[in-house]
Amino acid sequence: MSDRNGQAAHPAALDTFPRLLMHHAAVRPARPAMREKEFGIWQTYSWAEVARNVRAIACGLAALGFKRGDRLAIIGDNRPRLYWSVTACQCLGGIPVMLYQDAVAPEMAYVLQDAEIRFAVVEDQEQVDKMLEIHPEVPFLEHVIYDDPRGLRHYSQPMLMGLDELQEMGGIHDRNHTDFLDGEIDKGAGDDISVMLYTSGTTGKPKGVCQTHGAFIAAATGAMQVDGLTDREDILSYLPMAWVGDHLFSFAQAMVAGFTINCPESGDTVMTDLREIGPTYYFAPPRVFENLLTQVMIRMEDANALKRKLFHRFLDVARRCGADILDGKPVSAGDRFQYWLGNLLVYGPLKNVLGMSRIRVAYTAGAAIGPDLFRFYRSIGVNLKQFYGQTETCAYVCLQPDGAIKFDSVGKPAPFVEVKLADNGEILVKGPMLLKAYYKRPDATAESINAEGYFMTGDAGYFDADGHLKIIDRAKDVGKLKDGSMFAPNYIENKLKFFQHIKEAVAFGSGREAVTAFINIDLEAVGNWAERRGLPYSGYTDLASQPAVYELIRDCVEKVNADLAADPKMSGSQVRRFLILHKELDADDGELTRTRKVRRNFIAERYAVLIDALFEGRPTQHIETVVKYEDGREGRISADLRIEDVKTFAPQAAKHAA
Amino acid sequence: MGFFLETLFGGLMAGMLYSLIALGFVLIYKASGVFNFAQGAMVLFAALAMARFAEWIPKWLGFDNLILANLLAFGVAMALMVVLAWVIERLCLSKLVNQEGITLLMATLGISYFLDGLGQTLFGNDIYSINVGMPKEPAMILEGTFQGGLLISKEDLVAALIAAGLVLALALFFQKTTTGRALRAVADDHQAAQSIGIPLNRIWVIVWSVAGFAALVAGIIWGSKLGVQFSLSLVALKALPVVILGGLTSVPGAILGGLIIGVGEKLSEIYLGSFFGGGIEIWFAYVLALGFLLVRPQGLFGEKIIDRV
Amino acid sequence: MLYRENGQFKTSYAADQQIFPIAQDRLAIGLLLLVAFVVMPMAGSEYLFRAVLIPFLILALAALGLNILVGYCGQISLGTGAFMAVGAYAAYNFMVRIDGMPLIGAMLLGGLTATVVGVLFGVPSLRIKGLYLAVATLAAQFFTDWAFLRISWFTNNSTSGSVSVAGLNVFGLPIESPVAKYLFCLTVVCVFALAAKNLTRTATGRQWMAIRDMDVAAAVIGIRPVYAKLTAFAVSSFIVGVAGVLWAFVHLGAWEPAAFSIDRSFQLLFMVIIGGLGSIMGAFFGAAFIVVLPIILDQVPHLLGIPLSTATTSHLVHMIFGALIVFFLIAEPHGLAKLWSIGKQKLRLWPFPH
Amino acid sequence: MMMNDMPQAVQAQEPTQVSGRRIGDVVLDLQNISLSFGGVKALTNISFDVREHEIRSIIGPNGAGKSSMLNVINGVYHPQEGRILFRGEERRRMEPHMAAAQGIARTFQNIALFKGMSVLDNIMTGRNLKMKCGLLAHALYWGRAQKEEIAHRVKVEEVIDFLEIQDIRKTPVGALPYGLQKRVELGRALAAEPNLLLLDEPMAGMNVEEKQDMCRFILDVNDQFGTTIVLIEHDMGVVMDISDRVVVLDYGKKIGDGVPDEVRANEDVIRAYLGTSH
Repeated sequence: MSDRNGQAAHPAALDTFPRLLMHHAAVRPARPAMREKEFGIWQTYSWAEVARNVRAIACGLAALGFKRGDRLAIIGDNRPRLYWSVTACQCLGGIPVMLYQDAVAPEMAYVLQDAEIRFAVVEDQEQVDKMLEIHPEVPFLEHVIYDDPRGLRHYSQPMLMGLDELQEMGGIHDRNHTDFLDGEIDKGAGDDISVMLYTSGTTGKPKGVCQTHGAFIAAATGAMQVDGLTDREDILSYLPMAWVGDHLFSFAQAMVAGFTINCPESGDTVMTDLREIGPTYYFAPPRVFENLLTQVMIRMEDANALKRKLFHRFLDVARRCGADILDGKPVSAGDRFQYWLGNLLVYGPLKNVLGMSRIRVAYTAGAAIGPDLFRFYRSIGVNLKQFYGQTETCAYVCLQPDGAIKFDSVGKPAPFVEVKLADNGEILVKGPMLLKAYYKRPDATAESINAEGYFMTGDAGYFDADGHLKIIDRAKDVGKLKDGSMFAPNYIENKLKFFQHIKEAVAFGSGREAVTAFINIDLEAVGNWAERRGLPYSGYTDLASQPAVYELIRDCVEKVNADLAADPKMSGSQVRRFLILHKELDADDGELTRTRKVRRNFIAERYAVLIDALFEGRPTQHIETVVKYEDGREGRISADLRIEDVKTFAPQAAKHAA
Repeated sequence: MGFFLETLFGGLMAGMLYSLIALGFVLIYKASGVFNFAQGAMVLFAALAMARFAEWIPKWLGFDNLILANLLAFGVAMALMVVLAWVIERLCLSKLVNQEGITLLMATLGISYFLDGLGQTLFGNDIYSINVGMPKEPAMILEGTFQGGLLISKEDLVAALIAAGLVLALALFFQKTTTGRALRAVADDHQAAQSIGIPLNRIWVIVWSVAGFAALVAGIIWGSKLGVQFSLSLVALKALPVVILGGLTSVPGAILGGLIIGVGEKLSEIYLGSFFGGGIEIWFAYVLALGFLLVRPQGLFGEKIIDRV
Repeated sequence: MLYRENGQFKTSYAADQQIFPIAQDRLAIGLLLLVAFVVMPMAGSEYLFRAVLIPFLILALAALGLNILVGYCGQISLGTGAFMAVGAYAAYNFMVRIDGMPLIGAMLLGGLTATVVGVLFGVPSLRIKGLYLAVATLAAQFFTDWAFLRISWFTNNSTSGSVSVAGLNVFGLPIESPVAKYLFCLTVVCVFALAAKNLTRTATGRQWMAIRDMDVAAAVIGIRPVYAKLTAFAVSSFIVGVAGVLWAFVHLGAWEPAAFSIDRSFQLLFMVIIGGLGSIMGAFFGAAFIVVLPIILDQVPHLLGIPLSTATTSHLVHMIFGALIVFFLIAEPHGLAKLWSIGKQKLRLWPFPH
Repeated sequence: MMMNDMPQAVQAQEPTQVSGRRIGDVVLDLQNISLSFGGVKALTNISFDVREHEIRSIIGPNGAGKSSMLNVINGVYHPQEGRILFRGEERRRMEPHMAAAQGIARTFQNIALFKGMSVLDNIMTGRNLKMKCGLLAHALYWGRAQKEEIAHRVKVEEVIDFLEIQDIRKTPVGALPYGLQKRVELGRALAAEPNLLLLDEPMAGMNVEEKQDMCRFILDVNDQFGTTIVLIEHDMGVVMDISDRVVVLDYGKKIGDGVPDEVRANEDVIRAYLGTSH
């Protein structure tokens, strides 16, 4: 074994994942490559064991007739053997295709057809059942290999096979053809496609993004350099394997850096497992951080008064100086002492309970993260950072460097990545991590990569004075006001929505003199606020029309304006006037998409009178709207909406005013 | 023969007193499932109260009449026992409903300790006497039947008669009165009794008061004989084997058990004691009860225990 | 609050099943042992050893033994003093009747004798339960009280059962000075506490607890009630017997049967209840509480200038113990140990309340 | 009992509902069992048998003597009359722990878990009969004893995994909701690796989802480990679905016995059930 590994360990040859694996197996054979909480303890697999298992799976697949270039579907939770199957498939020059495990059978059928899957490795009975259900539509599916045999004893379909059996078969194959697998690994090249990740795409059917070994290795290497990752990191793998984020963090980076990935016991135990492992490197989408913070606040509600006081007292200290201390900025000795005390009494224990004590670097990406949320984690000493990227760029374009965190930017271009802005503000990127192609979609490939080899992200953004990239909106939504200043509705709306009292916002202004906005208040938050003040209200419409609520919202909008004024590119698009809608925007009425995104054009048509009133400067406007109730009946809501002006700030003076 | 009969009588008379204390155990156990280890402490507490109030009341009120003093002291002591019953029910029993027997037993151990401490703090810890006019001189009976007759302590005889009367009264109270029937209903099934409107808490206070009454009488008898002192609370330990022998839930068992133990103890001391070096009285009753337990775990008259699954 | 458990994951069952799975706990215990074995011998006063630490250690050991029976196996005993007496007098006999019998040997033989007697009195537990068993153990108490007073062979013909030992040594080291006595007791207690913990966390302990919690279900899954109960009696009496030897030999030096009276039995039962039924640590808490409280009640009024007579203090102690027993049985049947573990749990979850 | 005399060929025709499972010979034969408590007859002259690998249900209205029947089988109660043959041998005066040693495990109608212990420890008690170390070894917890503890922990973890209760393994059982406690109790019985499993109303008081889970576990146990199961259950749908044969008791007497369809058509059974409020 070591001889074979010795071959693969040649430094120059570390350009594919199988070679990286063999390299680790030779260099750090006893270090843990993977842990999985199973049967009550963290079962540990060393790099040598992983290599051995991957060999067996690869040889087993080969024995079943898996050929170079074949696609292997992999479906299931984050289980070690599914990760091994990824590498095993790569060893044979195949292309692993991960599917979202909670997708229903018909959704899976599309991907299996598109990728012409012959082989699938799935987790358990649930997935096997789905495969059997869609088999008639996917006639070329020949083998379904399952990890967990539970409940599958009486399945007699010849296409089914257990991973145990496959590994056994592979072991025999490996013994009989000792050079076979090394030969296959040798045939691999950095430019080969290492994985296919399907993007949902806002329109049309999902597309398979083909990424090469080189692309993911480059992305992983760059991230490692930025954060100084070593082989001692621990990461918890709990996000879907089919997501580019998991593939980068739990697969590519672990393979490149040689650190340990940890698989939780089950979906129910993620929080406990997180506490036990205490990862040093952590990645989660913003909603995870948001849910955690909500839970923290809810659980603290039940604490006794003294504890609550202590908690909030020290959170104030953290808010004041925590982030600066983390960034290594100068902080007064008094504050440092208070922070130290807070760390002892609040932040330290809190991080311990959340499983974040050992985190050196945590990342979030995938959606905009509110500055308060972001600041909270940083202030208690969790080095949370944002990055920016897409499936097509291996989730890797910009990273926030340590010590230079700006809450509203996604950081600087990562190593090896070249970022430039098109005339319309669209972000264009180039680098080794770009996709090779969309699978079987040369048209789409051509559309997304321009003549100079830049990938067109579809996002609009700009660099600030320090060279940090700010994402403002989808490029197609960005417009201009009459005076030519930039108008990015999403950017403004997101800023508004970060206030807890504002649930939805729709900004208008393209081609107009100024920006105006519709606001939906958050019934729960504002309702609470009203109750605390003893304001009676009878429902959403009533609450939304209260002068005090207008005051509250105007305050929020003014803060957003102040913020915008501080930004030279955005100072022109401050919100001049707003109104609070008399009803909540609703997907049933076609105002939102099912994923709760604003359908801008539909709203503009439906509420044309209101928009006119906003721009014409009328103080009130009557509106009558047809709404659909949950039981399908229709009804009408009418109201006289007040329209209010908002203070705007002069571009440069804004800093003083705010 | 005469000596044997003397011993037998002595045993029977002591046994009657054991029965009285055992009855306290049985009453409480039947009504609340509590094996009241504090019965001995209650005897001590009651006797202390009686002795001290009989001493204090004449001083406070400035009269000098033994009978009146004793009557008043008895009344005050009894009132104290009722208050005690109420407090115990309130602070302890009502919070331990449906607990296991062992837990309740340990709780009464705690109560016992508390009462010992409280009694001695309130009333002092010397030896006090109770003088209720018990005859002190011995009497000779059946002089015609036996040569020399039988020498019997009059005090014991009176005490035994009082005890017997009381035991009988309590047994009747339990069997015949409405309250007694309610008590028995409670003993059979707490929840069922509660559901037909028997107020559990009040029943418990009554039972503990009655047990307090029994303790007071026992305390007076024993106290007038031996003086009121701490060792009085150990008397209850002697009554324990009685209950075991007779069966925890049986009034006749308590009476018969008391007599058996009383007689057995005396006879064994006289006829077996010398083989063992004397003083076997202290453990003989226990060994007797224990031996009995192994043969018939539920005691003489106790109900058979069936394990339901 | 002090716990930082992230990263303390277990990769083997051996690590998962250790007594203190949390690193901070291991550290705390290590420090405690360091203080007990190193700092105390250097810093403690003679009074502290004689009046506080040595009685505390020995009573804790006895309470530990009793807790195995009562707390773990659910069998009540009111005769703990008796088994201590058996241990003490048996060891005494082994010492005086066998030349050159070493202290440790006598101690273990004393414990074994107590085991035999304990099992003998435990036999009724197979037929009878709860209250009835309490009476059986009381019988043991009264019987031994009598036996050591009246049967002169047990006391080597000394009058009124009072005997004494002198010139104790272990492997040639004299156990004479308070520090030496303290260290000897400490070592014995540590060894037994560890052994008891081991017993309670393995199959033996699970059998005991199963019998305690639901004896029919225990029998149905194949636990022999006879074996489980008698082993509990045996282990409990052995430890109690050894504690008796220590109490007599090391603490008292010269003693009579009254040292192991029924009051001692009750005192130990109180320790177990207050300290915590079914907890090794509870025995230590209970012993500490019951040893220290009278001392405090003795000292504090003096310091405050309120003179209390010895008798009053002792009555006060009685009342407080009695009230506390009832309080704990009502409010927290698992005693101080449970309060401790609740506190620990709170610290682990800090700042959250649950 | 009559089945004993039947030729092999007839036995092979026994209905097997789950493919791949072979119902074998009679393992437990109860003949003319009568049981009474102080004059009250709980069971009167009951005979039936249980075959290897089958799921045998006992049904009947409340107070029909179903639980008493289980208690007779595993030695908690001793019938006054009748013979019990287990694997062909007659048992006399069997204590529960001896029944356990012969491979009979059970759960109880009212949960009989060890309240003061964690889920893990509760299930570990199920391994008791297979643990050989003595007191001294346990006290030392060194070498053999530790190895044994760990070896059995491995087995118990398999049970925990099988029953999908990983997230509660260190929770004290008293703190668990009812449905989970039932599951833990099944786990304790399974840990003993029984060849005859007696389940006393395993689904009582459960919601539909919990019932489905429990059903699945019972079938899986029977299927994967070949465990013979005697089941008392009130939910007729479940009984008729998963049983191979059903015996019906009423007032301590047997009124029906056979495969579910036979029992369903039995006049006496219908009468018994219509007569009571089911």
